[in-house]
Amino acid sequence: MNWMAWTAPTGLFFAVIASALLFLILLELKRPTAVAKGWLPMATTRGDRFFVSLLGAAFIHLFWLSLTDWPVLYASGLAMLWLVAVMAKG
Amino acid sequence: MGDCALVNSIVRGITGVFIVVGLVACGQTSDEASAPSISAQAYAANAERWVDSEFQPSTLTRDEQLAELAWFNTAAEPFRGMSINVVSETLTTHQYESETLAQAFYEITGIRVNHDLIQEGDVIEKLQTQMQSGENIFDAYVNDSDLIGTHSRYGYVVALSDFMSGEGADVTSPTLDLDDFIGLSFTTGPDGKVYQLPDQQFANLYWFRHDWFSDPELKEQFAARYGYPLGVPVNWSAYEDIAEFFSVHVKEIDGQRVYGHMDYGKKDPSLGWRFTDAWLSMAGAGDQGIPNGLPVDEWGIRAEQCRPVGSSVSRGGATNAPAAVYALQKYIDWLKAYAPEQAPGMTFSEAGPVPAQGQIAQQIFWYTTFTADMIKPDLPVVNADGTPKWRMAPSPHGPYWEEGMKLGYQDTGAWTLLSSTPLDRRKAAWLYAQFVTSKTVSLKKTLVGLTPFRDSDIRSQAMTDMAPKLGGLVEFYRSPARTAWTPTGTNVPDYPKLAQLWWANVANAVSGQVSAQAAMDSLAQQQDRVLERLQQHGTLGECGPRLNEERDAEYWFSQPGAPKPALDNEKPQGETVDYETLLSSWTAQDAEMAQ
Amino acid sequence: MAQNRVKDNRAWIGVLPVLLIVAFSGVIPLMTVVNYSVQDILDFNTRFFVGLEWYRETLDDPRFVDAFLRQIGFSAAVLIVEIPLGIIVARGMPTDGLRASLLLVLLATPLLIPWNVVGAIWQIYARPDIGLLGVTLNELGIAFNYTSEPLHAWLTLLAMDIWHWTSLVALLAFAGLTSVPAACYQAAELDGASKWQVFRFVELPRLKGVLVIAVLLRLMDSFMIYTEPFVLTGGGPGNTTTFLSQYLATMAVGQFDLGPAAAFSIIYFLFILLFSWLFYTSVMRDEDRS
Amino acid sequence: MNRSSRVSRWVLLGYCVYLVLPLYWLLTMALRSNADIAGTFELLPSNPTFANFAEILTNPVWYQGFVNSLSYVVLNTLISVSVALPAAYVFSRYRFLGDRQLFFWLLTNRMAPPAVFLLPFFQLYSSIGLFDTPLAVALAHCLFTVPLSVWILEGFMSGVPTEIDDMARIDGHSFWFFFTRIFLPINRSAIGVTVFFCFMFSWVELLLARTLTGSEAKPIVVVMTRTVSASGMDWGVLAAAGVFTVLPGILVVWFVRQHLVKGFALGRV
Amino acid sequence: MARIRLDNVGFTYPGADAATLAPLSMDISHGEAFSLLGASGAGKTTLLNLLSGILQPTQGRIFLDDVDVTGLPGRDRNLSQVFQFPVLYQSMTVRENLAFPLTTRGSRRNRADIEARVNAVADELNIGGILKRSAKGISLFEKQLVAIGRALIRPDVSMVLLDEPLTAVEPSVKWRLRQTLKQAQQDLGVTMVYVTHDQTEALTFAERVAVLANGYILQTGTPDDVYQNPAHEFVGHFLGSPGMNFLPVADLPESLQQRVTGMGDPERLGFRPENAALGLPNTFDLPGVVHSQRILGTQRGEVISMYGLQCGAHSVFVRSSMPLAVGDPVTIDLKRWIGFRDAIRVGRRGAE
Amino acid sequence: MLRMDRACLDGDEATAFDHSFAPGEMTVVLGGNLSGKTNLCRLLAGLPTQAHGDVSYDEQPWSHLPPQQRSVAAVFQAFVNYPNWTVAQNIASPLVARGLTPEVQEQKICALAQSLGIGDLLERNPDELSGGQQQRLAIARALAQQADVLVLDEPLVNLDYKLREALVVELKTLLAETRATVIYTSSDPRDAFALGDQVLLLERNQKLQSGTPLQVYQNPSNLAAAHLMSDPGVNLLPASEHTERGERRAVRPEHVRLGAETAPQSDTELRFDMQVHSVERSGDETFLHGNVCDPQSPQAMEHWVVRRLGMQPVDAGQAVALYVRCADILTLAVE
Repeated sequence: MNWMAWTAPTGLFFAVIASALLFLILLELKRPTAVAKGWLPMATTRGDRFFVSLLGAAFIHLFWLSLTDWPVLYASGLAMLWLVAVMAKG
Repeated sequence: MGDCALVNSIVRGITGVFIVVGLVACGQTSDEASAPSISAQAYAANAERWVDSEFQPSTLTRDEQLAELAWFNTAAEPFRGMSINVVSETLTTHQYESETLAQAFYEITGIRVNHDLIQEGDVIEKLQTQMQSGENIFDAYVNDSDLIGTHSRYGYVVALSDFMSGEGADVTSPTLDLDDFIGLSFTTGPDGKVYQLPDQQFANLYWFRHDWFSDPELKEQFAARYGYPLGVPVNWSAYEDIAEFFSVHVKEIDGQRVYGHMDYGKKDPSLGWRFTDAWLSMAGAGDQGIPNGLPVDEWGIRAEQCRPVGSSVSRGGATNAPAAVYALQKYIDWLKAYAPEQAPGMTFSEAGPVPAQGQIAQQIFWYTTFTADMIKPDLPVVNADGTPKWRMAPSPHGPYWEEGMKLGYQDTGAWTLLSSTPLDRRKAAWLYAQFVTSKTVSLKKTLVGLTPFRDSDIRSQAMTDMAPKLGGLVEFYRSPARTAWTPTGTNVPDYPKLAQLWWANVANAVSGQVSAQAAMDSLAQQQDRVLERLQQHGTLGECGPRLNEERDAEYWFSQPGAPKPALDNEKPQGETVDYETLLSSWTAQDAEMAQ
Repeated sequence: MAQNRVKDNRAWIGVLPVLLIVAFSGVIPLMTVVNYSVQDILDFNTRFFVGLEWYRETLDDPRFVDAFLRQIGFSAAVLIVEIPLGIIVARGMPTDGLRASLLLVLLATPLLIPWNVVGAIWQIYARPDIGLLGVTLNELGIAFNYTSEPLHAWLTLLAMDIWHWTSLVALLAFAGLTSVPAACYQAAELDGASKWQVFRFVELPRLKGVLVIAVLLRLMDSFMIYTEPFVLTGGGPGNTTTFLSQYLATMAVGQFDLGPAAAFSIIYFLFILLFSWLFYTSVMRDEDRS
Repeated sequence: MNRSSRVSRWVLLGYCVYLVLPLYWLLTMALRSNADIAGTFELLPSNPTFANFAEILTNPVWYQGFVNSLSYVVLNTLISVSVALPAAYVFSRYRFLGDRQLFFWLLTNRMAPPAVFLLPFFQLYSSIGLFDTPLAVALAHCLFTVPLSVWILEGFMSGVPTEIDDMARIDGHSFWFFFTRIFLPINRSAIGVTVFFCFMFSWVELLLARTLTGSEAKPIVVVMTRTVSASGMDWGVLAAAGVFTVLPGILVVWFVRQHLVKGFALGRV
Repeated sequence: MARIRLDNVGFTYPGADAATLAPLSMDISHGEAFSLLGASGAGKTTLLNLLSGILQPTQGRIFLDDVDVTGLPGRDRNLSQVFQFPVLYQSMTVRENLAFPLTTRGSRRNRADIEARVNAVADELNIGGILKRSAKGISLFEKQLVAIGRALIRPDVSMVLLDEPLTAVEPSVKWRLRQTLKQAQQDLGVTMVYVTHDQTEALTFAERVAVLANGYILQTGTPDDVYQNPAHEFVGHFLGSPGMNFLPVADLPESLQQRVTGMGDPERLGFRPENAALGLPNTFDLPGVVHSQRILGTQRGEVISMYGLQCGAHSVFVRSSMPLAVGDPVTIDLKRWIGFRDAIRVGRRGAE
Repeated sequence: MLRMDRACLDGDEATAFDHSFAPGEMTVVLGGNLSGKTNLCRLLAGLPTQAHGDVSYDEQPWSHLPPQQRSVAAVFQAFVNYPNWTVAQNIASPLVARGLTPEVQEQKICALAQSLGIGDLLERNPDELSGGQQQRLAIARALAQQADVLVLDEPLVNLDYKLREALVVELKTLLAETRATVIYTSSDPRDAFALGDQVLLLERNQKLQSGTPLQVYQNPSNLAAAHLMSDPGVNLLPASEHTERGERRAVRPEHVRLGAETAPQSDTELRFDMQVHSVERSGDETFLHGNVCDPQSPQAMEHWVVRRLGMQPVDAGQAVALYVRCADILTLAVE
C-alpha cells in the first residue's frame, strides 16, 4: 500500500471518518432516525446532517485558507462547532 | 415451454458477447500461434536473408554484418522466447523500426519485440508514470535527450556506462562503437556517464526557398530596398527584413500569396518546445560554451558546478533578462506580422507541413524531421527532377548572440532503460536497442527516416549520393557547424515540471493578455519556485538546485556573461551570406577537420 | 425511488457488488488523492509532508480563481443553451417509425465519437481557411478566427459542446416527454393553453425528473471537460479557454506535480459536490413535499 | 400527440443539419490526403482517396486497437449491467439503511476529475497485476458506468409493479427463476438503454484507457494519438479512424433502437 | 352553453375494414345532461374524441349552435373535458388550476372577476377549503373535483365532456361525486355529455341516454324509457343488474305463446328480474327450478333474494321475497315483458 | 383450517385480533379503503407487509414459511400477469414451479383456459388482452395452483360493471368446484351477498364482526358494521332520537318508505320529513337524496338516502314524508 502514499494525519483523518460512519450505522440500527426539520432549510435525517456537516467543515477550511493566514487549527475549531450545531439542531 | 421469444433476445445478446470475446481471444492467441519455433540454423539463415534483402546499403561488409548479427544471436540465447515492450514516438524512423527491424530482430534472435508507437507527449507520460510509481510499463523507451538533466539527477534511469561494464556486459555488443554516435554528448550527464543510447537525431535549421532567393528580379528588388543582397540571413535583422520583403512587399509570386515567415502559436505543449529547444539561445540570452552555455543555459537557468542556482535575473539567471524578452517579443511580432493568418492557431504538427505547400519563403525554426515529407514528388516545393527547390541552412542569430553560443536545437531520440525494469527484460531490451542502432542496419534506417545518428553513416557514399535530394541535410551533418546545435542541457534539473511552465506563459504573451516582459517574469518566478521546492527536499544530491539569494538585477547585469543588459539597438544592420558560399565554407571546414 | 418499498436491511446483499466495485475503483483512488494533497511527492519513496500548504497555494493562486470563474461561466453557458435546445429538439422528435429510428441514430452519433476526434473534427471544421464552418462564416463577412479571437474561441468551444452533448439532453427529454399522458395535452388544448403554456405547465413539471439528471450530468461533465477543448484551442488564445481540467491536467500529467494537483482536484471536487448537492436537494425537496 | 409544434420541428431540422455538417466534414477529411486537407478548402473532395481507410484496414495495430477497445467495452458493459441489476432491484424494491445516501454517493463518483485520479488508478491496477489488460480499463470505467446503470435501471424497475414479484413468489418460483426468467425479460428495454449508455461512455473515454494500458491492450482511442507526430499531423488517417470508431456505436444504437425508444418511453431515462 | 347537432357523423380509422363509428345523427339540446353508455370498445371514446376535436369525422358534419365546427380543432370549439383520471397542472395550486382556463385565450378577464368565478365554482363543488393547496398534495377524489371545477369554470363554455370521470374514484364516494356533478349541472345549466360503461351512472346522471354497441347507437331516450322499453335486446341486457332475461317464444308454454303471437310475432321475450312473480308450480305459468340465490336485503322483515332459475335450457333471474331453496320447483308469472324479433323490439305488454 | 392469531394489520398491537376462516368456504372480507384488507391478504400469503401475526393452516404454523412453501394462490386488484409470457405460459407458471411434466401442464392449461373463456387466446401476450380477459387469466393462474388457500384481493374492482357481473357469477361456480378456503376482499356489500359463505368486516385494521352475510346484515354489531353492509350507508336518525350515550339509531336506505305508497301506521312507524335535493333513477331503483330535519332542533340535519324499487315520481326540491318501521330501526353502538 506504499503507493497510496499514506501519511499519519490523513490516516487519522480517514480513521475518524470511518469510525464516525460505523458509529452512525450502529446508532441507526439501534435507534432509527426520523426525518426532522431543524434550522436547515430542508428536513433531514441523521445521515443527511452528517453529510452537510462534513461538506460544511470542508468549506470552512477552504475559506479559512483562502481568506486568512491564521493557523488552520482555528478553522478546525470552527468546523467542530458547525458540526455540533448541524448534528444537534440541523 | 416456448418463452423463447423473450429469453431469446438475451441469449442472443450473450452469444454475441461470447463471439466478441472469442474473437478477442483469437486475435491475441493467433499472434502466439503464428510464432513457429525457430532453430539455431534458422536464425543464421534468417540473418543472411535479412542482410541480403533489407540491410543494404550498409557501412559494413556483408561478412561484418553477418558477424554482428551472429553475435546478437548468441547474446540473445538466454532470452529466447521472451516478449518485450518498447515504446517511441511516431516518426518515420521508428515506424521502420517497429514494422521492419522488430520483425528482423525476432527472426534473428528469437526475442519478440512489441515496438509501440504513440504520441510524444504520451511517451513522456508513460515514462514519468513508470519513474513515479516504480511499476514497469515498458522495458525501454526512446525519448529525447532533453531529459538528461532529470535522468542524471533522479536516479530512475540506468546509467548505460555502468550497465555496459557491469550487469549488462554480456549483452553489450563489441561492435557498438559508441564514439561513432554523433549525439553521444547530449546523452552524457554532468557526471560524465552516458545515460541514453542515441537512436535517431534531428535538428532545427533555417529553411528557405532557394529558387526564389536566387531569382534575379527578387534579388534586385531586395537589394534596392534594404541595401544588401538577398541571401541566407546571418542575423535576425536580416531575417526580419526578408520576412517583411516577402510578406509585405512581394506578396504574390505566380499569382499565389506568399509569406516571408512561418511559425506556430497555438496554446499547446508543442509551443513550449519552440522555446525550450533553442529560441533564447539563438537570440543570445545565455552564455558562451557549447553545448548549452555555462553558467547560464538556453533556458536562462544558471548553474554553478552542476547546481542550478536560479533562473530569474535577480538570482543570476536569464529567463527574464532583456535578451529573453527580446526573443519572445520578436517571436510574437513576426508571427503576427509576417506569418499566414492561420499560423498563430497551429501546433507544431500542423505548422510543420505548411512550407511544403509552397507559399512560404523562409522559416527560421524548421525541424529536419520534415525533410522526408518535403522531397516527395509532385509537391510545389520539389523540382521535376526530384531535387528540392528549398535548402536548409544555419539559423540566424539575435543581437545578443556571441560567437561560441548555441545556435540551434538538435536532439537525439535515445534509448532509455529504467532501473525499475526487471534485469532480464532490461537486457533483452538493451539488445534490441543495440540492434536497431547497429552499423548493420543504421545506414538503411537513416536512408529511410533521414534522421542520421552515426558519423559513419553520414560520411557514407550512400549519403553522398542522396545529398542533392536532401536540400543540405547531409552537408549540415557533415559540417563542424552542427556542434552549435544542441538539446536541452543538464542545467534543467526536472524537465517535465519546468517545461510545462513555458507554453502556458508564452501563450499568455502571444494572446496579448500580458506583455512579453511580464510573461517572462512570471515564467522565471515559477521556475524558481520549482527549483526552490527541489532544493527544500534536498534529494537530488550534489547536483540538486540551490538558489542564489535575490540581488538587484544591476548586480547581475554588471557581471560578465549572461544575464546581459539591454542593448540600445536591438536591430543592427542585416547580414546575409550567399548559400553556395556557405556550403563551400562547410565543405572546406569539414575537409580541414578530416585532416 | 418508488414509494411503497419494503424495509429490509438484507437488501444490502444486492448493492454489495456495486458498492465493492465502486469503492474499489472510486474510494481507494480518492483516498490516495487526499493523501497526495498534503505531500510534496517526488516519487513514491521520496515524499514530504507539507500539511495544507498546497491548498493554501491553490486558493491564493489567481490562475486557479480565474480558471474557476471561467469554468463556471462555461458550464452556465452550456446549461443555458443545451437544456432548452435539447428540450425543443425532443419536442420535435417523432415517436415511432423509421424516421424516429434514424433520428435516434443521428442524435446518438456525436455521443459515440471519441472525444479527441470530436476536438479534431471541430479544429478543422472551424478553420477559417479550410474548414466548412470557418470558411462559411468568413464568406458571410464575419472575420471569424477562433484561434486568435477569444470570443470566437469561446463560441466555437460552446458550439462544439452543443454539438457533442445536446443530444444527451434531447434523448433524456425525449424520454421524459414520452411519459406525458395524452390526456394532459388534450386538457391543456381544451383549456385554450398556448404552446408556451402547454410546455410550461404540462411538459415541464413532468420533465423535471429527467431534467434534474440532465442538468447534473451536463454540469458534472462540463465541469470536467478536458479532451475536446484541449484539442480544439489548447486553452487559448492566452488563457481564455483554459478551464479547471486543463490546468489540472497540465499539473498532474504534464508536470507530474502530484501534490498541488491533488489539492487542486480536491477543492474542485468539493465544489462540484456542493453544486450538485445543492441542486439535487433543492429540486428533490419539492418532490418530497408532494 | 401534438407536442411537436412547428417551431420545434424546424428546430429539430436545423439541429440535424447542425449535427450532420461536422460529421460530413469528418467523412470528407477521411477521403482526402493530408496535403489536400491542410492546403485547400473544398466542399466536395476533388481527389477522393481511400488511402486513409486502407492504412487503417491494413495495419494490424489499428485492427488490434479495435479489438482491444471492443473487448473492454464489452467487459465493462457486462460487469456494469450485471452488478447494477441486483443493486437497482433492491433500490427499487426495498428501503434499507443508508439507501438514499448510497444512491447520491454513487452519483458523486461521476464527479471525480479524471486527471488527478490517473496515477492512483494506474498504481491500483498495477498493484493487482491488471495493468495493460482490458479488465483494468473495464473496471475503471465501471466507476462511471455503474452509477449511471444503477440509476437508469432503478428508474425502470420502480415502474414495474411489485405485484409481479409477489405473484411469482406465490406461484412458487424461486427468486433466481423469477429474476432471470420473469423480471429481467420485462426490463429488457431498460437493459438496452443501459447497454447503450455503458457502451457510449466506455467507447469514447480516452484518459483512463490511455493510462491503464501499455502496448498489449492499447485501445483504438490511444492508437489514434499516433497520428500526431514530430513530422506533422495525419489528419486523414485520424478522420478515417474517427469514421471507423463511430460505426460500432451506430451498430449498437441500431440494434437497440427499439429498446431505446421503448425504454426511453417507459423509464427514467 | 349550446346545442350540439351531429349530422350523419361517422368515423373509420385509416386502413381499418369496419367503421369504428357508424354514421349517426344526434341532437343534444341546451343545458341537457346527456349520457353515452356502452361497453369498452363500443365506440364511445371515438365519439367523444369527435366532439372534442381530437379526431375529425370521416363523414358528416358537427354543429354547435348551428355553426359548423367540423374542421375546427378542439381549442376553438369552446368546450371542456373531464378525463378518466384527474388531469391537473401539477405545478400549480388548486386555485391556479381552476383559474387557468380563464387566463388563457387572450381573453384576459380582470382579476376580481376571475376570483369571483373561482370562488363560485369552488363553493358549488365544496372545494373552497383546499384552494391554496398544491394540486399534487390532495386526494384522488379532490383532484377529480378540481378537474371538474376546471371544466366548469368558463361561464361561456358550450359543453362539458365527461369521460368516465368516476373510474378513479373509490366506490364509496362515487355517488357523492355524481351528486355534486349533477347538482352543478343543474345549477350552472351547462350542456354535459357523460361517457360511461356503468348503467347506474348513465341512468342516474342523464336526462337522456344513448346506448352504443359496436359503433352503432342502439337507442336514445330518457333513462326510464331505455330501461323499461329497450329497443334492442342488447339495451335490455346491458341495462339493469342483472340485465333483462330472454327466453325464446318457442320454449314457452302453449298458453303463453298464444298470448304473445298477436304482438308483432316476436321470437324472444325479454323481461326484467323485478317484472316477474314466483309462485307455486301450476300449469299456466312458466316452470323453473331454483339453481342459485343471492340475498339482496330485507324488506319489512322479509329477506329479498335474486333467484337464478333454470327454465329448460335457459337461465333467468327473478327477484322475489319468497323463501326458496336451491332445487325448489317454481313457476314464473311474467308481469311485464317485451317481444323481440331479430333482437329488435316488436311489442310489449304489461303494467305501464 | 386457516387461522390467524394476534393479527396486527398495521403492526400496532392494539388492533390485534384472531380469526379462523371457515374451511372450504368463501369468506368475503369487507372493508373500506385503508381498512387493512390488502395487508390481511399479504399476511396470509406470506408477502412482505407491515402486518404481522401467527398464521397457521390445519395446525401447521405458516408464519415462518415464504410464499413459495405455503399452499396459497392469489389474485390481485391490478391485473398482474407476466407481460413477457404468453397466456399459456402465464397459466403454466405455478405448474412449472412445481415441476410438472409438459403434458400434464398442457392438459391443465387447456382445461382452465376453457373454463375461464380464454381458451382461444393461449398464444397471445397479456397486453393484447382486454381488462376482463387479463383478470380471467390471473384467476386461471391462481386456480392452476390448486392451493389450499386462495386469496382474491378486490379482483373485480377495476372491471366494467357488466363484466364484473358476469365474473361474479362465474367465480361462484368455479370456486364451488374447488375445496379451497377462499378469502375474497371487497368494499361492496353486494359481493358479500353474492359470493360469501362467510363475511368478515374490517375497519381501520380491526375486526368488526364476522358471520354469514345475512346474520351480519341483520344484526350489525355497531354503526360501522352497519355502514359496511349497506350501500349506500345507513341513515342516522336525528340526534333527538338517541337512545343512550354512545349509541345511535339508524335505518337502512331500503327500509325507508315514501308516504305516498301506503298510509302511515302511526303505531309501528315513525315519520320523517325530507327535503329532497336530488333524485337518481337507475332503472329498477330510485335513490332520493335529501336532508331530514330534527323536529327538536331544525338546524341539526342528517343527510339521508332513500332507496326504493322502481321509478318514483319525486322531483328535486320537493318535500316528502318518509316512514320507517320501528322494527327496521337499528340501535347501534357508535364505537
